Amino acid sequence: MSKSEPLKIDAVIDLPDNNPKDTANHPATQARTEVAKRGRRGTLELWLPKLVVAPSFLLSLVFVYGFILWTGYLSFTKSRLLPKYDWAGFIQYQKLWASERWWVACQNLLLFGGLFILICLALGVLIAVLLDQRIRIEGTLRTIYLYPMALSFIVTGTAWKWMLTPGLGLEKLMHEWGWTGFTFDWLVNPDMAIYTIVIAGVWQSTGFVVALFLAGLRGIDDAIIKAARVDGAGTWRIYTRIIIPSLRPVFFSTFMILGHIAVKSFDLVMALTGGGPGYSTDLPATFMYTYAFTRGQIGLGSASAMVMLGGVLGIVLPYLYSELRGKNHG
Amino acid sequence: MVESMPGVKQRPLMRAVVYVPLILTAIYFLLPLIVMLLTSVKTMDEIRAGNLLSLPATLTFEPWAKAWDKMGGTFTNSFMIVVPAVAISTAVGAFNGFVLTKWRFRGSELLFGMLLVGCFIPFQVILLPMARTLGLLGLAGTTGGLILVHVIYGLAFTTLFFRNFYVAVPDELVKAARIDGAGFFTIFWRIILPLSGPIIVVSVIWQFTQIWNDFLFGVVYSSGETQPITVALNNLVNTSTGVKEYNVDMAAALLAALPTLVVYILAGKHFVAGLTAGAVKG
Amino acid sequence: GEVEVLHWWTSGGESKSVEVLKQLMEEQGHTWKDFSVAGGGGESAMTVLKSRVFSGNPPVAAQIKGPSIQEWAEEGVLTNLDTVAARGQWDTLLPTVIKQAMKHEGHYVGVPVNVHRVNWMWVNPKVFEKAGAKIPTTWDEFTVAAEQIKKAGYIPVAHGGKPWQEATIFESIVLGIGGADFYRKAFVDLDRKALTSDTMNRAFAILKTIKQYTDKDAPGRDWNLATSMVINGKAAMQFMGDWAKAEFANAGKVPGEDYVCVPVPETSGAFIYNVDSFVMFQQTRKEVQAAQNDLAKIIMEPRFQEVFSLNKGSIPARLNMDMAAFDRYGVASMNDFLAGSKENTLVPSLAHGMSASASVRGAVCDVVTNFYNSDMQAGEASKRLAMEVMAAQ
Amino acid sequence: MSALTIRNVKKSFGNTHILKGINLSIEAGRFLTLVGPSGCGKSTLLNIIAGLESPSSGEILIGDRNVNQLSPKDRDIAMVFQSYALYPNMNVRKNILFGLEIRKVPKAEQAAIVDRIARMLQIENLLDRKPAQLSGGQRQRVAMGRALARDPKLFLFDEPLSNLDAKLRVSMRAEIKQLHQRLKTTIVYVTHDQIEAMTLGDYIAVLNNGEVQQFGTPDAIYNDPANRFVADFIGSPPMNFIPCEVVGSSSQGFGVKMTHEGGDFVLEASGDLKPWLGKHVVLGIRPEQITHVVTSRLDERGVSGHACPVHLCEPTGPDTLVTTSINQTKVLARVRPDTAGTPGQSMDLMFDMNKAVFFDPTTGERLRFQLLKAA
Amino acid sequence: MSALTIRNVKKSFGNTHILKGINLSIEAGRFLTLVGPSGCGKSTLLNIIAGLESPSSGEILIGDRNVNQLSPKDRDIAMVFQSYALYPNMNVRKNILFGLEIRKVPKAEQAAIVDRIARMLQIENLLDRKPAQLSGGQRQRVAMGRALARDPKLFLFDEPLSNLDAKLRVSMRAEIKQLHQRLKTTIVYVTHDQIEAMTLGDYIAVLNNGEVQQFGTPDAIYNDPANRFVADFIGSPPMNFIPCEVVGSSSQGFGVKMTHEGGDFVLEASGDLKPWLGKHVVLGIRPEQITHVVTSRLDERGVSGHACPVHLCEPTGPDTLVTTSINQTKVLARVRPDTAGTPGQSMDLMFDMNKAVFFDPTTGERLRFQLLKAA
Ligand SMILES: Nc1ncnc2c1ncn2[C@@H]1O[C@H](COP(=O)(O)OP(=O)(O)OP(=O)(O)O)[C@@H](O)[C@H]1O
Ligand SMILES: Nc1ncnc2c1ncn2[C@@H]1O[C@H](COP(=O)(O)OP(=O)(O)OP(=O)(O)O)[C@@H](O)[C@H]1O
Ligand SMILES: [Mg+2]
Ligand SMILES: [Mg+2]
Repeated sequence: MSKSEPLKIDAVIDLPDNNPKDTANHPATQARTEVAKRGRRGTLELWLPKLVVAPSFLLSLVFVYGFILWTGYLSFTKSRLLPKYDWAGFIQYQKLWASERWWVACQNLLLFGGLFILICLALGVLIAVLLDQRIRIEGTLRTIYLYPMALSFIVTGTAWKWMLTPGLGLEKLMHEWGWTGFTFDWLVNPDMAIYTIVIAGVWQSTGFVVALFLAGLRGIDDAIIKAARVDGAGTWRIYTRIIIPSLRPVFFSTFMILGHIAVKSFDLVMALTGGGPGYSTDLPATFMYTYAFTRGQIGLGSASAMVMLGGVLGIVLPYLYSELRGKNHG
Repeated sequence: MVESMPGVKQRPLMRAVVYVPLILTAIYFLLPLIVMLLTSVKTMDEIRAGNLLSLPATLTFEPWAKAWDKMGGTFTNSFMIVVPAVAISTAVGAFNGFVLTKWRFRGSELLFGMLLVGCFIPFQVILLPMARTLGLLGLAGTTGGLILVHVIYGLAFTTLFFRNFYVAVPDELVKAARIDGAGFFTIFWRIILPLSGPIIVVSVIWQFTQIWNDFLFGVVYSSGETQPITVALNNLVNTSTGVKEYNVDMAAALLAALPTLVVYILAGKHFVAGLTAGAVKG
Repeated sequence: GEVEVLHWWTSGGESKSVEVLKQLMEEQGHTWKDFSVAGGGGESAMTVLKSRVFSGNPPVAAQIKGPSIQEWAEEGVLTNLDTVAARGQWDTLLPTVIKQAMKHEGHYVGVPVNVHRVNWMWVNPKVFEKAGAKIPTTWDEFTVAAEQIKKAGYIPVAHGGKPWQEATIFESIVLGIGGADFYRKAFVDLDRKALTSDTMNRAFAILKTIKQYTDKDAPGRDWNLATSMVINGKAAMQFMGDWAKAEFANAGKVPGEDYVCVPVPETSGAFIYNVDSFVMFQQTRKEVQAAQNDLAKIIMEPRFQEVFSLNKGSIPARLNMDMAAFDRYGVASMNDFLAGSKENTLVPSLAHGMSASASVRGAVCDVVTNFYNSDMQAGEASKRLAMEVMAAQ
Repeated sequence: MSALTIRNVKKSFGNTHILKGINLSIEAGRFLTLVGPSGCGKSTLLNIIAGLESPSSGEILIGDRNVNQLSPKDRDIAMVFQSYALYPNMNVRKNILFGLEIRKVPKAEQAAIVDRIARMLQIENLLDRKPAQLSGGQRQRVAMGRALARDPKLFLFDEPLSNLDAKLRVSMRAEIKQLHQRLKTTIVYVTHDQIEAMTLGDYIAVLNNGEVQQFGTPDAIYNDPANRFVADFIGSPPMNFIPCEVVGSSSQGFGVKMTHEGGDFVLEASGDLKPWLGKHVVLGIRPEQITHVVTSRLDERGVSGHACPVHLCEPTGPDTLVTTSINQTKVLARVRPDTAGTPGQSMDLMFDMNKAVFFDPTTGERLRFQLLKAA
Repeated sequence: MSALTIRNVKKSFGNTHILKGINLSIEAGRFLTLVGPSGCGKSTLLNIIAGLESPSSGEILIGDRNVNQLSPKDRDIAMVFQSYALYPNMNVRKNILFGLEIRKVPKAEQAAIVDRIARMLQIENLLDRKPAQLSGGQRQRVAMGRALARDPKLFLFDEPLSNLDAKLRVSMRAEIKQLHQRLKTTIVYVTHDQIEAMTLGDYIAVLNNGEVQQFGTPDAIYNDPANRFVADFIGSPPMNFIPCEVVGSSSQGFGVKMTHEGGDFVLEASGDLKPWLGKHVVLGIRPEQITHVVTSRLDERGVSGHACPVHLCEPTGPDTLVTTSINQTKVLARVRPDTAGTPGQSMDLMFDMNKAVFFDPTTGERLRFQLLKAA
């Protein structure tokens, strides 16, 4: 399971800065010109990798970090329809946290994000484990689980809205099938509407989780399972005690991916409920959009975006840290 | 992975425990597609009369024709955006991954971390600044502008994929090639790229879906004639006046999803295989 | 020149109207570049517009209305249309309220397309007949009638549960029980006293009453589906602007016979207007500037105004039109409009963004829909209304 | 009573027959090593014994009980895997205790066991580490500890030392040997290293091509190989195989004729080679049986000295390997470093025919002859 | 002229000093092996020579030219990697030719080279296979072929045999040796297997802790180790280290006192141990220098026989290792299998002190003494 940390060759690349003296001291003068010539060619080679990543670096610097700063600045202005650049202090943040709707959006994010991640994970792991039992129709099933990922949220929203609309979709179906007492009005019930977003979100994203975990399961060393069986563990215990726990890195990655989907969820809400009934299904992403773009309160929208970003980074940075700190898991 | 154990008979009960939940969940996943398909070939009268799953009495392809009529034109737009954007972001991601794993330099890890943050920023944050920048670049409302946007915000993911994949490729290959006299690009082209099949599949599928399905950038940064298909779909589905033609909506939704569906059905296997090959190492 | 026009009229009669405009423009030798973004009553379109303007690449013209025109003009990005207006004598052709809305600091920056009346109530007389009820003109009568209808097994009020629809009903109620002056004080001047007044409380209470007579599946429903409930005879009435007429017409219903259209109870003399309009964004290219002027001119021409209003169920924005082509409700609307303009009972629609900025409109919608969808008390609602409206300014 | 009996076990994967009828049996407390080239089916056989795979046919008896139908956990075995197979999510302590926990051994007893094992394997300070934080040798010991924590009827070791470097390997080998001597459990031990096989096993089974080539004590395997494969596989540097003609020798016995650049000589055989007189056989003689001349031994029977051309000298440290060529075959001799000759010249080598063996040149089967009485 | 000179090369990763000043130099055409325990910096040094890593300080000269600033491809070297590093996407032919292609060798010449290499390494029939379809030994040969296809100034081999099983290893070792003798190129060869180091190298450099412990011929390294580390590291089974007291011996010389259960005896030293008389030293004597008694050798100087208790006998095949205990230290003797005693009893062992060495008990440094004239 453990892979050896690949050797770093950074030293090679840093060579010119490290050892400028060496050439100077070198006694073989007759070879010097040639060395110098090759040295220049060598230098290009040393710079090439950096040149190759430079565009990405610059793009990210400008288009991610620059824009974050830009938005951050806007959140301290009174910008409305279009950006204005007069410093206004924390007024937008005060407004934000005083806004009932923002609190609802945050609560919704917790509820939706929590459930969405939890159900996706649970269902994804369950399906992956079952799929891993040498199923004959695995290929077909896998495609079925995976295809919703191929659909855009606009499509997902349209389809689910149509199905969940009381009196039209599922409810009608059940009534016609003879279960006349069946009611399913979550979509229109302000207290329950957020759960319909969970349903559609789960439907869309679980396939990806299945794929990730299937990949993880396939990557587990056979011998470990054999060892557990010799140790006397049954299938259930092998999964609960050995396999699932050793998929920790996969859990971790999945959690991150789902988490960011949850935070970024915008299209889905727009397509399915449009934030309603009322603003009962508002999420920070839709909140930000609504204020910054439809209500012409760019300052407030920017403030909400910054808070949102802070939240996301709060989750993501530890992940990045561990990702870059070397492979202490697995 | 858990093979049948000798001595433990494959009891039908056990098999049922495996198959029943699988089939049930499969139905849950399949239902919307079936509903959409069925609805898209029914007439509005039938839709009003029947239920979600009632079979169409008369098959009609008129909704499809209508949907095609309204959106067909934007198909090309989407392809014009998606193909170069996927190609460029995948290529750049591959180069980045290559450098970040095989040509590390001081600060390369930090750079990677920096790029990775790009995966996680909510896109609303950059909507307006991007608009301004595109305007300054003279790319506002053009296909080129959209391609640029998708490349920039796709880079983080493609770099992540390739980097995680290349970490598992032995460094010795690169060393051997350097001794053999190969330079940076030769090594990439001749040694690394031929190994990257699985992860290219992952990256292409991911990017293709993301970009094809994108609505936000599409709607904000396109102009009338460069609109991608999702915007057209939205215009069709989301209008507030006129009679709701669910069959046309569904046909349009399916139409818009067709390329991605095809990609998934054809390459789904390689997607999982590619992930196994290293894309998800925590 | 080439004109790119941003609008959100993508379906039904609207898109037909756009076709007409396109045709007219092309007759003038211009190329029409359609740029439509549907969804959310123009919300998506506004986002796009904002980013386009901000990117320095604004469309030639865009569908914008109400105070937003002033806001955009404030940013200094709109084209001055005074020359066209002078040549077309807009000053004489346009009613005062509309004129005011189209001008910024005395200069024309917008072109009105049509006028919608928001405070209509659409009625299926057959349902009333069957229930033995009388079409209400006051809210007390409404309650009586609704009870009867409910007993008869029909849905009294067809409702689409979206914030803007709830706000639409609410503003009609406010106009009815508070009168035009109160309405203006509350929704135009955003006066705190008015917003927290008893009248406002009563309006909220009536809104809650109406909710009792809607079906439980209403939330999230599109307005046109609600309309079709009235058309089909499932429901007895719907509160909706005159654009609903297109639905009845599409369904082949005969006005006065299959459906009846009356003002919302207690608002008979008053008129909540919703004016669709275009603004032009400053352009550098000469030929495009010429095209802008042509576009403005064409929009104001009777030919377009008529076709457009016929398609949309509205009335032309311009005065002195031949109303022969319009049905009885169109004519009635026109008359009410003219009368209202004299009696000063014309008020701008808040729900449709005519009376206040988008943020205020949003805040009001938030409170109203939140009240409608929860068991909040009316007093609490008006207090919150005032608070949110203040915060949104 | 035999602790483990393998009766005619066959195993095929599809059409590939991996095991073609294995019969083995060992008594309780004995140490059996399975050796054979890579891919010959050693691990497969071990897995079958453990119940991790089921045989295509044949039966496995542990004690007197047929365990074919028993699942691994009911067979009362412990196994060390080639790749260690430590549970990556558990620390060392948990790894060792997992099997006990499952078998519901009382907590107090568990603690005592883990203490004992940790002391025995000197991993006390590693107990809280995760496998990823251990070096190869440490992992190997933990894997061992996991097996030793239990007190099973049978231990199975699958090449437990193959991943270690030479130095560590030697010391681990000694530890395993001591362990077995102390615990007296039955052990089946797979390796492809013949030194391990020789030093550790009470018995060795040499596998090739899915068949047991020979089953016997290390001494028998080394000195009395059943066929050319076994003779070749066991021993490093490997046995010399010299094709040669059988002739009557001087002392009424028989001999084999050796030819090299310098001339001919005859090596006297201790067996009655009459049936093969005049025919060709293959002489198998190990490098250490061709050595520098020790004068005092030259009178021993079957021992003789002959000058041979030296082609190559390879000093390995303790010994020097001298390559010569006889009957057009490369022949390796192992001599004391200070006695080694110079390449290109010739040196006297002493051939000890007492342990030499003969093979059929076509089948590779061992030729067995009656010992001739001493002259 | 020296083909490769390493001058005071140091290398640190952050605060870890991996190489602490390496100085080595070999002439053209010679074979240098680098040995040392795992992690001592062998691969790092090789990588520095190849230009794949740069030294923190110091210089590398190939021929007379300082190559510090040269990139690997300009250094005219070929390298075989520990892990082979075959290009998985290319078949064997392409793998071999890649370096030539890049260097724009004409097509016709390429074909000739690949033919020659394939014949030399006997991989003609594998040329169209991909690496994944090759066995370990075949891969190893391809990796070798890739290096041999070119005609570089310097070959670098990084443990090329470590992944092979014992059998294959022996035969590949011989092949490499022959190759070198034929090609006469300069080779630097890393290994942690001392047998490889001994048999292949013209010179051996023993590395530990980032320093060269000893640099010399195999014979010098084996028989004349510079310190206890070298003595211990080279040789398997390893040298015995017996702490003992220096006493005056019978024959006017000096001896060291040995004590075991059966009594005491003195081993005569060939050196002038006077400075240490009465003090303690560590005697280093290799297992093969403690062996069964060969009567004829007992009269040799420094050779004596003593009865020792047998604790353990380990037959390894060619030899049997007998464990005894002297001065409370475990001592290993290597005897001919048929002479080995029985555990629990005692046997006569012959000690050959001629190659014995002595170490300072505290520093582990070798103690060097003047040879005493023969009595
Ligand atoms: N599931 C399987 N399907 C097909 N062939 C298999 C399977 N498992 C093993 N084999 C084959 O069976 C043969 C024996 O494998 P096994 O693992 O028992 O070898 P081994 O003797 O342990 O080798 P090594 O010394 O390399 O570990 C091999 O050739 C292998 O390729
Ligand atoms: N990039 C690096 N950063 C930090 N330490 C490193 C790096 N590369 C190697 N090392 C350390 O340097 C030491 C020497 O490594 P090297 O690979 O040279 O050992 P080696 O002698 O080749 O060992 P082996 O016989 O196991 O191959 C090791 O302890 C290793 O952990
Ligand atoms: Mg095996
Ligand atoms: Mg190394």
